[in-house]
Amino acid sequence: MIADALFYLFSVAAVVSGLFVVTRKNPVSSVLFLVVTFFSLSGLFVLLDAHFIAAVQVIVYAGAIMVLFLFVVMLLNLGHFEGEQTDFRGALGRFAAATVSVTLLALVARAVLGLEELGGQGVVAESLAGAPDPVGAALEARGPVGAVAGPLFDEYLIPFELTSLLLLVAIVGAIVLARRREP
Amino acid sequence: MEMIPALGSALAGLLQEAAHGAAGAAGQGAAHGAGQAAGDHGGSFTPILPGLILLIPLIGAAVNGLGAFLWRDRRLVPSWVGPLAVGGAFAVVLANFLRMLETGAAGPAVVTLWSWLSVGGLEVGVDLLFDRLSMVMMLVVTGVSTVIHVYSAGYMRDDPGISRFFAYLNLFVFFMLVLVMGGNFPVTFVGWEGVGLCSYLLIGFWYENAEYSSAGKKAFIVNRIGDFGFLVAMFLLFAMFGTLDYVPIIESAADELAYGGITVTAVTLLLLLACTGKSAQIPLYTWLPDAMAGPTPVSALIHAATMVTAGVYLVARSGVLFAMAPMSQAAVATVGAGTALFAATIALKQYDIKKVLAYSTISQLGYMFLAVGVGAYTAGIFHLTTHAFFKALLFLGAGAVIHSVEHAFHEQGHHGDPNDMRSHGGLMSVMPVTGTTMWAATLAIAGVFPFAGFFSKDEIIWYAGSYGYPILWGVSLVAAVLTAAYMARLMFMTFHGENRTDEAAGQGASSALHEAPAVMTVPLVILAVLSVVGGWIQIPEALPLPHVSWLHDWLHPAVEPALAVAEEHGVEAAHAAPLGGGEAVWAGVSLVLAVGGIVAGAAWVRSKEILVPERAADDRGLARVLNRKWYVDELYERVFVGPLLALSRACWRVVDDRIIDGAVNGLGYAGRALGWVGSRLQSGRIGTYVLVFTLGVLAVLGGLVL
Amino acid sequence: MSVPPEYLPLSLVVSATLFTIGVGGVLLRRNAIIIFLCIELMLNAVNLTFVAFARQLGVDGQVFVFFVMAVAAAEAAVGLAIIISVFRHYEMVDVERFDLLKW
Amino acid sequence: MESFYSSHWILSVLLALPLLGAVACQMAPERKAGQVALWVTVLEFALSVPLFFTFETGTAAFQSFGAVPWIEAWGIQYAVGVDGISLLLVLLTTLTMPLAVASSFRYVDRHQKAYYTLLLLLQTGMLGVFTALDLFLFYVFWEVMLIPMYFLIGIWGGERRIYSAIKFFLFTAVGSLLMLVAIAGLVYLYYQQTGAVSFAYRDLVQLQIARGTQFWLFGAFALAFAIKVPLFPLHTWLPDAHVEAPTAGSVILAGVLLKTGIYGFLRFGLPFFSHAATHPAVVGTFLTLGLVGILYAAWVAAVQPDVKSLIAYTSIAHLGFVVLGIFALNPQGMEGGILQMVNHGLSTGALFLLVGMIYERRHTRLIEEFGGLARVMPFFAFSFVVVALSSIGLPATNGFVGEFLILLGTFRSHPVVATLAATGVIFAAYYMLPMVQRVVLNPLEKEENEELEDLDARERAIIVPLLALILLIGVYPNPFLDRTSASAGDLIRRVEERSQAAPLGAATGRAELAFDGVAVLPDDGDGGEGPGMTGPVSVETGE
Repeated sequence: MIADALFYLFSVAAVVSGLFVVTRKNPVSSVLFLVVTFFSLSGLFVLLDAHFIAAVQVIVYAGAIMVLFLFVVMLLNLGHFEGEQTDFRGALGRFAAATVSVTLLALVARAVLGLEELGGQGVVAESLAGAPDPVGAALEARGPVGAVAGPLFDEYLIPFELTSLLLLVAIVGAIVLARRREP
Repeated sequence: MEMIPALGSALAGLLQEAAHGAAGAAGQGAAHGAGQAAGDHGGSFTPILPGLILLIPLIGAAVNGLGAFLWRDRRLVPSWVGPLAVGGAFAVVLANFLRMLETGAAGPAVVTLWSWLSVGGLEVGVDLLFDRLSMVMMLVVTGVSTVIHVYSAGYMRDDPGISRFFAYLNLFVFFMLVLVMGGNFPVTFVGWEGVGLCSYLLIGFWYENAEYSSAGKKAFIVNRIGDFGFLVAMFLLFAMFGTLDYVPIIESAADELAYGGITVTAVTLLLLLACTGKSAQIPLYTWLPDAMAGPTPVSALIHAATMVTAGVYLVARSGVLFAMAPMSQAAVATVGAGTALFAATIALKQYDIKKVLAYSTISQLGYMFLAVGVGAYTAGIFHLTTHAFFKALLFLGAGAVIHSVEHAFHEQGHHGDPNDMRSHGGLMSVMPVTGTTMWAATLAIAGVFPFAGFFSKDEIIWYAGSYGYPILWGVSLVAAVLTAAYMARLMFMTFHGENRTDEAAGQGASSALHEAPAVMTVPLVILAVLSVVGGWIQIPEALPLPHVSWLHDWLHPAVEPALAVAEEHGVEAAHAAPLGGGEAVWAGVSLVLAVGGIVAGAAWVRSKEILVPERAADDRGLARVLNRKWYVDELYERVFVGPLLALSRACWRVVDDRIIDGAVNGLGYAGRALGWVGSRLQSGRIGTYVLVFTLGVLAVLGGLVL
Repeated sequence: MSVPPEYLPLSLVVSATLFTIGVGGVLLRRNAIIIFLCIELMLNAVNLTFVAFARQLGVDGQVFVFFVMAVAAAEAAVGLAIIISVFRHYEMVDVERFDLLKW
Repeated sequence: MESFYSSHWILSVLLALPLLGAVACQMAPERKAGQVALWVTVLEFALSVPLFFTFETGTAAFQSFGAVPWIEAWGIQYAVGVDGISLLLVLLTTLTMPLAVASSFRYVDRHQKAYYTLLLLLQTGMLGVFTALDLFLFYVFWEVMLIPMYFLIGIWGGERRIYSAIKFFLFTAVGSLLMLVAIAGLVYLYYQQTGAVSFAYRDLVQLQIARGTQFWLFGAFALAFAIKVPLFPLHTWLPDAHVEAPTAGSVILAGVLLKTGIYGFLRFGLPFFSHAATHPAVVGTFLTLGLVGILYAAWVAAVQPDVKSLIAYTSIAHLGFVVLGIFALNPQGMEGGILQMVNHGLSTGALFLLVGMIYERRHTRLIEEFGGLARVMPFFAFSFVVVALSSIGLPATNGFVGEFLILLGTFRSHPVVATLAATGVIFAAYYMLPMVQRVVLNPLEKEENEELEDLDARERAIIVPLLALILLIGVYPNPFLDRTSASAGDLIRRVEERSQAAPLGAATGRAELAFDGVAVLPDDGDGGEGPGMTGPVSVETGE
């Protein structure tokens, strides 16, 4: 019962802070609101039996990436030029963005809501017919971390190694690009 | 003179063989002529050296033509070769005429020089036709030409282009002979357009003057409108008869065609269109007055005596066809009478002496068309012959006047128009020979008793009346009076009264006036004699004079088929003029009218004082309309030439540039436009790319979900 | 402490909303940083969907979240490096003003 | 010597010689290239003249015929031959070339070698088009003819040469691509009916094509040839091409290239698709387009400021007459049309040469720049007037003979069209005489024209033969007409026969219509003769 309430709370928080991320004039407040979104998301992960993911979310995302963003925003003092012209695109741009977003939302909703009300033709409906609660079983067997770590290191070993390579490339790239060139 | 025929006969012999060789396959050749004894009486006629008649003028033209390039302006050769070439031709024609006279042969003798076109069913040879009609025409053409060539030697003496002039004149005589001697329609057509070409070259002889060149151009184009009619008539004839030769057509016309049928009427109307073009009748006469821009001998030869009579000859030649189409005959007669009256009215108020004579020619040609229109072919040819004499004389006389007035103006350095009669006056004392000879011609053209005009014009008026055309008969009488009037006006303005040359060009000018040299006056005298004697070859028996109908009997065989058709279909002379009275009575009436006309004309001229062009007040009212030629030129300009030019420009600018090229270039621009649209997408702004990217996603998602 | 499987559609709706907000942000904003944030937001929405489905379809979903996070991290690093170098050169990061890519 | 002219070797030599000449030009030094080209073209003309005299006028069969297999797999052979229709055109080409080359000596001052090589290539292309009796070979020469002319206009042309060259190229290329498709269609039909693949003319001409497909195939061929003629709506490339082309280019373009369109109709259009070609609607359309072409071009020509574009429009009018003659489908119209093609080549070629000569002196083509040239250039004035008059069909010149026959022929089948076309004679005077007056007559006001010197020996040597031919054909055209009569008559007879016989249904299957079973052509009896072929019919045994 308490879980349902928490779920709704986190969901609303995530959506509202998401909106504020986009609408805030000052980039710093946008970053902070994004952090709030990440926290509410990790809450949702917990409710969805993804405890390790929730933890990693908080540590990696909120902790590392958002700090990096904040660091960059603060360092380059990007917020001050708001006065020049509105950050939002022209009327045509806004209109286009709005229609696109609404259509996207409608399509996804159509797919998702296809579950019950419309007789379940939705994409999601069939997949539900699968195993009752695979995550629950894995949790008992290996605990929150083990449940995820297991498949990570046997089925997904190659992608795992590739990801590490990706990270290496990103680091080298970031250094090369951001290096201050002597004039 | 002898040297040329000897040389000629050798060449002719050669030509004969060439003709045989070339036409061997077709089996034509002189034999064709011999076998063809169509005429009812008199045996077949074997022409003497037929090719030579054409060859000599052609050689003359070639020699003079070369002269124009080689010895350019020296006068000796052209002034001898020119007249001699035509004289030679006249000699050969005379020889043939004498042979035809003594053998009494009448039958059309066709000589084929070589096969011109033989394609499928069409067989057209270069045929020369010798019969009574073409003989008369040849005599008139070569005779008058010889006289005029001699005159031109004097007239063009100090003109640098004399070689070129005689080249064109000889070429003209060549083409006129081709026209007259042609044995089938295409060969006649070659002559027809050939004379058109020479008239174009000769009108625009002094090409340095823009108006003269334009006058030449106008003559050629208007003639071409007539030639269009001739062409289509030929196609119709070929469609009807399967051949274009005169002899078979004339023979089979009566039975093969329906009397008054559509096709024969169409052919004859088209031929009429051709004749109005060439003989300057309404509506295609506007080129003749402008053609006065050419040297005066040209006006005399081409625009008075020979070329303009081609139309009358063609109608006479295809008389059978016209006889089969009464509607067309009526049209010819009406056009003739109408033109006679219309042109006479304009001539009354013209100040340029040559313009008066030009309109007089148009008027007299109207008479000839009236004659052949009513079916009196012999009368038409008779008037044609006499008219050739006195009109040529009038033009040559006018030329002499202009020559001396120009000389006077030149002395004073005055740049007035020597043709303008208002600066002439009292020239009889200075130029007696020219004066008297022109008086002879004036009396002849007016139709005063002993002179040629009296007989020929009177006969036309009589036939018009007796063949049942009362209105045209009346019109011709009125026109006769007007003719006498304007001719008298011309004579009294030019030769009588006090001289105005000093007034026009300054003191001492009149002293420079002089009588024309012998080489010009001799031809005048010859023509004057002919103007008097010419009429006596055809004296109606109604008159209290010895009855002579030589020309009528001479032409009868050639005209007989047409008359036969006319009789067959109930057309006969009523032997009484519309208002009653015999031929003699009306001859008297027309004589009185002629003399009255002259007196009236003289009185009219003397009545008011004639002012020199510079001070002359502008005419008003009817006089102005007549002087401006009833504004017909302006009408044609606004109705035909203007719109045609506008249409041409529209076709070029709009249809070609805008529509067709527009479409073609449009394709090119369409390609570029598509390219531009594509480039708008590559705007370089990330926002656009993301937007398009998202649209792509939506499309895929939509495809999946919907 | 977990939610019954019936909540799957709700979590999917939430994730869709977040994703749409992300897309809207990318299209609307001119500031490169904000665009980056929105991209991060979109990635997280996807993570949420993975996790939500992992409940029925197996833990693999959650494994994928890791990969997504790795990619997000790498992308953030390189992106920010680009933004810094761009900022240093143009003194501004307004996406609209860069059109060197124009054909 | 006799056998040389009756075998296909004469034609092969005529085709090969210009190519050798082109090579020789490349090797010769820049200044001498012109001389080499002149000698080659004069030799070519000398070689071709006996062809005229050894030609048997009686038969419509292809003479100097020869077929050598070229690409066995597709039944393509090097087949060349000449008959009444193409003989005069071949001679016109070999006559025009030396004159064109000679007229460019003073005109072309840069890249002479390339210029003369292109001219010689062009000659091979043109001769090939007129003599090829294999559709593939015909198409190859058709394209070979196009490229040199494109470069001639593009490089040595006037100010807007690039635009005109491209326009010329695109117009013709579009047409010929369609034609290629049609040729492929034909060969496929042939394969469908007989099982064998062959591009040979004598095989494809006997092909039985269903009426429906005939219209499509004829349409494709007709478009390609109509553009070349040029027929009324597709003509706008001609004035631009002429105005911008160098003198030699214009002479050849007007003299010969335009005739390839008409030749195409005669050789391929009418015999292959007789039913479609004689269908009243099709004949009506072509006659109307021809008639409109005559009147429209005459009107537009009258207001052209540029002499060359005026003459270009007159060519459209002349060829409008030829189209009328061709589609009248009777001996007068056909022979008149073929002769008029030669006449147009001579008259308009001479006009362009003369205009080229005054262009070399005054470097302008605007009519009002001239005036009163008769005083300073009498010989030029004389020849200009004679040629201009022959162009508007003055009797006793060649123009009249052609026009008279065409109009007579057209009158027999379509009187109204012929009468309207006859008014073209009036409009001819309407556009030509004012131009002649403004160029040659009228007072000489401009002082630049004062010291123009008359035509020199070379220029007179170019013009005098053309003047002679103009007058000769005008006065004694029989030798030329006799040579075309047999082939023209045969073409008309065959077209009439086949237009009734064309099968109604779709392209009939291969089974019942075996190749030798086609008994439609009466003279096909002995199997060996073929439609007027002398040489062996079977494909394998070449010469």
